[in-house]
Amino acid sequence: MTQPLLAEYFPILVFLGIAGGIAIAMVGGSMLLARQKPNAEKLSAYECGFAPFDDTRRRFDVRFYLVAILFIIFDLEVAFLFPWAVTLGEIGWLGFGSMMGFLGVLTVGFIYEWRKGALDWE
Amino acid sequence: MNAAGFPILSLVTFLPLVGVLIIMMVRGDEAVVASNARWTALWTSLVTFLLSLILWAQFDKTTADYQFVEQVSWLPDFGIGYIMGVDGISVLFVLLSTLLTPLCILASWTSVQNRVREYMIAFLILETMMVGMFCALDFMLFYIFFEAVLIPMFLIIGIWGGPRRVYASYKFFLYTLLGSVLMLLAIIALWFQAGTTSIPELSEFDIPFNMQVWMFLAFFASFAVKVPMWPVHTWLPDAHVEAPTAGSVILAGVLLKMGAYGFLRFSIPLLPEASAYFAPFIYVLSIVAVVYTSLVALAQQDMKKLIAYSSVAHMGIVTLGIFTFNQQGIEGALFTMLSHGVVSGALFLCVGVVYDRLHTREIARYGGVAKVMPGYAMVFMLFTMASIALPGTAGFPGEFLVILGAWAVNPWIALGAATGMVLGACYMLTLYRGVAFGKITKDDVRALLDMEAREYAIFAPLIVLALWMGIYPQSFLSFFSVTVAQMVQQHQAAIGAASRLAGL
Amino acid sequence: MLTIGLAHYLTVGAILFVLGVFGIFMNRKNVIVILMSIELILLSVNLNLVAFSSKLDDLTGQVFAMFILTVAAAEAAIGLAIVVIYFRNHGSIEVEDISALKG
Amino acid sequence: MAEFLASPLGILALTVAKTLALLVPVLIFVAYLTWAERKVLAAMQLRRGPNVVGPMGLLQPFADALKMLMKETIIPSGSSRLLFLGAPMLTFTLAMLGWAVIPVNDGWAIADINVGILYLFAISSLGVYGVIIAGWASNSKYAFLGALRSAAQMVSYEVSMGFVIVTVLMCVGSLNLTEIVRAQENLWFIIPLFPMFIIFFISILAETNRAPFDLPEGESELVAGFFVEYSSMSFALFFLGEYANMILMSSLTTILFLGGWYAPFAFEPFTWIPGPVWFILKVCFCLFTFIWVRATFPRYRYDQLMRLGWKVFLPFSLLWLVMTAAFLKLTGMLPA
Amino acid sequence: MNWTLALPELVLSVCGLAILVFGVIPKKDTSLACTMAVIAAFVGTGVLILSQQKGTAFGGQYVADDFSAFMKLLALAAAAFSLLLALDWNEKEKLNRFEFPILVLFSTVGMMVMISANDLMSLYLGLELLSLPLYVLAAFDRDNPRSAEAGLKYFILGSLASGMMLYGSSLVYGFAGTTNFDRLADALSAEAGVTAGVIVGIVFVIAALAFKLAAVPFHMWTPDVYEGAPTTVTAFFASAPKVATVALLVRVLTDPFGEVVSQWQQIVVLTAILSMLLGAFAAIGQKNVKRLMAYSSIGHVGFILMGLAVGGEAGLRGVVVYLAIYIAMNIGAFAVLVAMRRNGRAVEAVDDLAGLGRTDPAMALAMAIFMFSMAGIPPLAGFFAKIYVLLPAIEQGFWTMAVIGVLSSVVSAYYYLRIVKVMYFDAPVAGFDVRPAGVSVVLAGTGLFTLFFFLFPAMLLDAARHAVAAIIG
Repeated sequence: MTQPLLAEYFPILVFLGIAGGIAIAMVGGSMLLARQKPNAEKLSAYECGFAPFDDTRRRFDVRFYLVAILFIIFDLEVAFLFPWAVTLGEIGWLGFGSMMGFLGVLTVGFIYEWRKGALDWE
Repeated sequence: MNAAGFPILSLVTFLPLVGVLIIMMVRGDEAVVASNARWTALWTSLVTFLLSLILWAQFDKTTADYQFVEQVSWLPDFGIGYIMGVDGISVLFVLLSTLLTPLCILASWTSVQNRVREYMIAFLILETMMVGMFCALDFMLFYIFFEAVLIPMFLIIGIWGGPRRVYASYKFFLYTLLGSVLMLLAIIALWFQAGTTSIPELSEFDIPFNMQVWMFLAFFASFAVKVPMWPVHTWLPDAHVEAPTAGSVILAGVLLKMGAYGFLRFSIPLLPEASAYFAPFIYVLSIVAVVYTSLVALAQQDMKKLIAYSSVAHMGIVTLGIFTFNQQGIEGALFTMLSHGVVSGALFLCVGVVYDRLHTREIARYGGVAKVMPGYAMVFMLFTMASIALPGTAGFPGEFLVILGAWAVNPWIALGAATGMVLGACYMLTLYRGVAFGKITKDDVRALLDMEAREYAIFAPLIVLALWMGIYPQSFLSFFSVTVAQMVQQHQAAIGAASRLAGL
Repeated sequence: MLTIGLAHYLTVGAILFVLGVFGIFMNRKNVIVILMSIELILLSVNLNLVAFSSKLDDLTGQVFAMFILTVAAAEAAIGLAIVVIYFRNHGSIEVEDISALKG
Repeated sequence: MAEFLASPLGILALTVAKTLALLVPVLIFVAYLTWAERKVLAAMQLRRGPNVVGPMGLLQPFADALKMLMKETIIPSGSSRLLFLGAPMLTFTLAMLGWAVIPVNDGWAIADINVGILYLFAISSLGVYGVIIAGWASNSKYAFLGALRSAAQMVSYEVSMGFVIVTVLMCVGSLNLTEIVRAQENLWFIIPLFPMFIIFFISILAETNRAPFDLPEGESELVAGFFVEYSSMSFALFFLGEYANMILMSSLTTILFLGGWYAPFAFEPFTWIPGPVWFILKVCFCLFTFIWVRATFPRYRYDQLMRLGWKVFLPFSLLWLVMTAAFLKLTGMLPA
Repeated sequence: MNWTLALPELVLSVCGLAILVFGVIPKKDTSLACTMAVIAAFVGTGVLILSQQKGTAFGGQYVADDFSAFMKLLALAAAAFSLLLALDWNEKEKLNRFEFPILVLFSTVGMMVMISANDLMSLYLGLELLSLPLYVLAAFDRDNPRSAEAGLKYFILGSLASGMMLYGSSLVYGFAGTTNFDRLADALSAEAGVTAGVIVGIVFVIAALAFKLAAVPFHMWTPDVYEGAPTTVTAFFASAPKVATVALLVRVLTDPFGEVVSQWQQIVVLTAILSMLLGAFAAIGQKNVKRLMAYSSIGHVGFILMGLAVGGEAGLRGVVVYLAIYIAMNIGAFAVLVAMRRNGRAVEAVDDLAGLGRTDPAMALAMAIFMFSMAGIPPLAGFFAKIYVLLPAIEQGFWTMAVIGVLSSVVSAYYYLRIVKVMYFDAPVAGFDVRPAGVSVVLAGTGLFTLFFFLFPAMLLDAARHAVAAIIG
């Protein structure tokens, strides 16, 4: 039902295929061409001379989550801004005001995060 | 406005709540609060009683109409109004309630020692609900009072009762609630049929027969539990045994009458055909109640339990009388209700007197009380005789009338009722002999003191009443004979109309 | 050439939705999987909405999808935060461990 | 012939040809970027740089590639094989994929889609996945930490990047990349939006994990970060991906701020030089700046980096966006 | 664009933002000031609502009528009372972070949006704005594993519910062609408009709302969340959101889906019956008061749904009246729960109430009133609530449902009585800590309302009639 629209994206599909093909060919080629001689020491994870002593993925800093959460919020804001920015000329002052309201809300959230120290790493 | 010139029924109904407010406002240490609560409750209930005597004086016995009517719009959307009024059926119950309440408060004067304030509050609220129920001329209003009685009674049994009070109070509450919610549904259904819940208007309204049947069953569920009729009577012995003396008195004296009153006020006038239809069923249940519970009573060791079962038997006579649908039967039932209110209340008080002294209700623990407490023995005997329905006492005219009425319906039924009376004599006399006569074997019994002035004061009005009702029943019968006559006539008219319809 | 029509989109949407629901109820391992299942459900809805929107030639569906995206982000943020709190208290995010409250 | 080209197969063949015509030069460009970087750095540090393989070391990139190809592919024992191998491929593929929409000259874009900038933005966001997957799949602490840092850093700067792009879009009124360039025919956006240009440039430094924001791979603490466990061609793919991304981002900068294929002055002799050459020159300038920055600035501390992203760039770009919008709205200069 | 109709929501939101900024800027504890400010904002919004004009706004997304005004006022009152309760408790439990009132505020804004929703889209937005703060609130006691678990459970099941609702909405949109309630009603009134897709969509939407309302069979989360969440949060949970959800359900079922009554009526009837039964039986064995209240709330929801299933002017009026009375009783009961602290620690077992009749007669009296009222004993308000629901049910001939309803209320009387029994019949244990002022205020307000409702029922009834008229007419 949306063939013309999809046609525009056809080159991208081709692009994806070719780029992916190149990537696979490169890795695959290397694995075929080069001598593969694995051993246990070689295959162990990098540590400064220690044997690894904990599950790597067990715990990590909660601040990374925080960044992720902040990102989700602000990135969405950007997603809303895109169409708004493009059509700003047509949507009048109401459209402008609405987005300003939206940004205002986000700013309040931003102030909150700032004061709460969510933006401080240390 | 009405005969008294002021809203007397509302005043009588809600005056006890003023006492509640006063009691609630008292501050101070426990003893002060307790004594204050007692006195306030006593005075409030006495004033209420005196006020209610106006009803006695001003009641017009020549008409079957509702008197002292008050009407206030309450829920106009739903056609529910606040309508109060009394007729011959209810006026004496109002008086009975207002009379018993001060007596109960007096009876609890010393026996209730903890949480006196709450106790008195509960009793006064209970009085409001009882009086309100008898005065209500709106079905919804009636239901509200009818149900609300549960709350104070639940607390009275549960807080100040005996060892198994929790069980007894739950049983009492849930049994009654279960019955009455079904009635609630019927009320609502009725309401839709008639568009009103005003009793005078409802009684003008014809209900289709098959709907009458369902409604009758729903009403029956509620009233039969309350009466209580066999086999849903089992809450009663528990409640009586565990309740404090005054609680038992109110329970036996007034609350049991609520069910029978309901039959009289609603089942028969509103659902005449269904009532007639179910009458044989009621006869059977009543006879079974009379005979069976009498036999059970014979086997009781516990004084209160015995009297409780005797109440069931007496109420069986009442329901029997109500469903004879004739003048004698209904008058007899009404009279029995009144006399039972006085007599069984008095009997429970009698038990309370010795219980306060020895803290046991086992018949075997007593014996020979007559020797040390002659005054008590006299009083007790009077009420025992009344309970047996000895001519000249309160019990006689009612039961006699019921048997007369029953005879008119079916002699076998009258015979059943009479059997009950004989059995009643057996167990009551057993009780009396066990307590009053015989050799004194126990030291604590020997040391018993006779009744004090307060106790005589409690019994005095009851004695007067018991004798008055026995010797000159007409002064009571006259209150309701016109109303009953009209009721009987209307019932027959309705039945006739129905059978004519059926004949067509 | 195969024409992809409304029915196809709806089928994919329904499959995703069912997968999401099953992911929530069948999953016994990890709470994060549940969060992902929720996202899957929302995704299926978006797919439906956009497909319908195109079919009906009506923008409402797409606007709706935008709102869902936004809310889904907020929901994911809150969900993650709650999972973190839970993890700090219990030291595990295994689904089977969520049973302190029972009755 | 024309008939064949109109058939589906013909379209496919044509597209493949176009794609290869773009990708191959890009890959060569990438290869020489590594050479150029070493040369420039050497020059700045008064060294010589690669000069052994071929004249001026011009064949060095190919020697490197050959070496990589012949190395053993090590897959750590604790890793998830599929993800481990998939991550570099993903990174590389994404870095290539962006090129599909870049207009080197008016109408030269392979896929001139009407939401080109959104597409680019999306592709660059997806880059995080390669990094995260690599770090997770390696099952090594260094890799994992590096990946987390990298991801956090990339997403942090993406927000302000987004605001900058939005600001540009407001001046254009379209999401199409060609349109964006066309809007700069008379005035490059670098002039009115200079602060945004700076923010954008710094953000793409962070986005590509380049110095001074190369903490994720900070050798001194994380021994190359998320790709510590990689070797051979899978390592090379990351490497290629990173440089390809640099070029892509430079192109984006060129498109957004430097007027794309337009000559700096619209009169002769500047207009003699064809558009694509201008475009490549501008990209080269950007790349040179990339390397220049690397040679000049010390590495940031992680908290400083986050602070800069969230507390400086984000509010500033947001403010600038609002001001621009208000200004355009008030003066009625918005493209209708 | 008459956006001024939404002024109450806008003002409240702006107040929320302002309070948030105000709360976070100073270094010192601002929770008390924030709570007070939020309560003030609620009051102000209430006044605004009273003076609000009626109409639709935002392209038909938003509707302001008497119904929405009534429900909003109810929700605001419930929220304000919950906050009053929270003041002291949160401080003692170290939960006195200023975010608490603000989360409550935003949740309330969500409710208001929901109540005024006239489109599936605004419905969804309101629902989420309501739910998201609630998820956070459930996990508010973040160092308490039970609270975190409650939050997690609530979040997962809540999200699932909104997912279901969305899926249903998407189907309704696709097959009916619109998301606007008015146009949906038009579309569904045509014979051809009622396709299988729409029906499936409607079922999904109703199921999701039942989820939010904790009606059987979507009630599983309720006891756990009620128990796990901090008591003050549970008090809020149990009251205000119910108002909004019920309001929404009423609007959705009468307005757009009113044309297809036959399709959903049986579902609602069944849900109502199951809820009443479960609420009655499952609560019997509960030892924890909060859990007990959770089951009790399920039972009450069953009654509310009964009114909804019956529909029509009388049925909906029953819903509105029941809701209002239930909210009052419930908040009152939770006020007691909030006051259940012994030696500085919150306790929540039924047995901890033992002897309250001795140690704190006033509170025990209030609690007894609430319990009797919830059991439906006249003349307390709960009785009237039940009457107004049973009335239309019987009028419309829903006998089974009505009979099951009254029987379940007898069963539930059993456990309500248990609380009364524990308070009055059992020997006192050590008394509770001094009752906080906020609790006393709430107790007095709700207790007097419950006790004396029968004196002037007409006020509530008239308001309910106006409200329902707006949605029916």
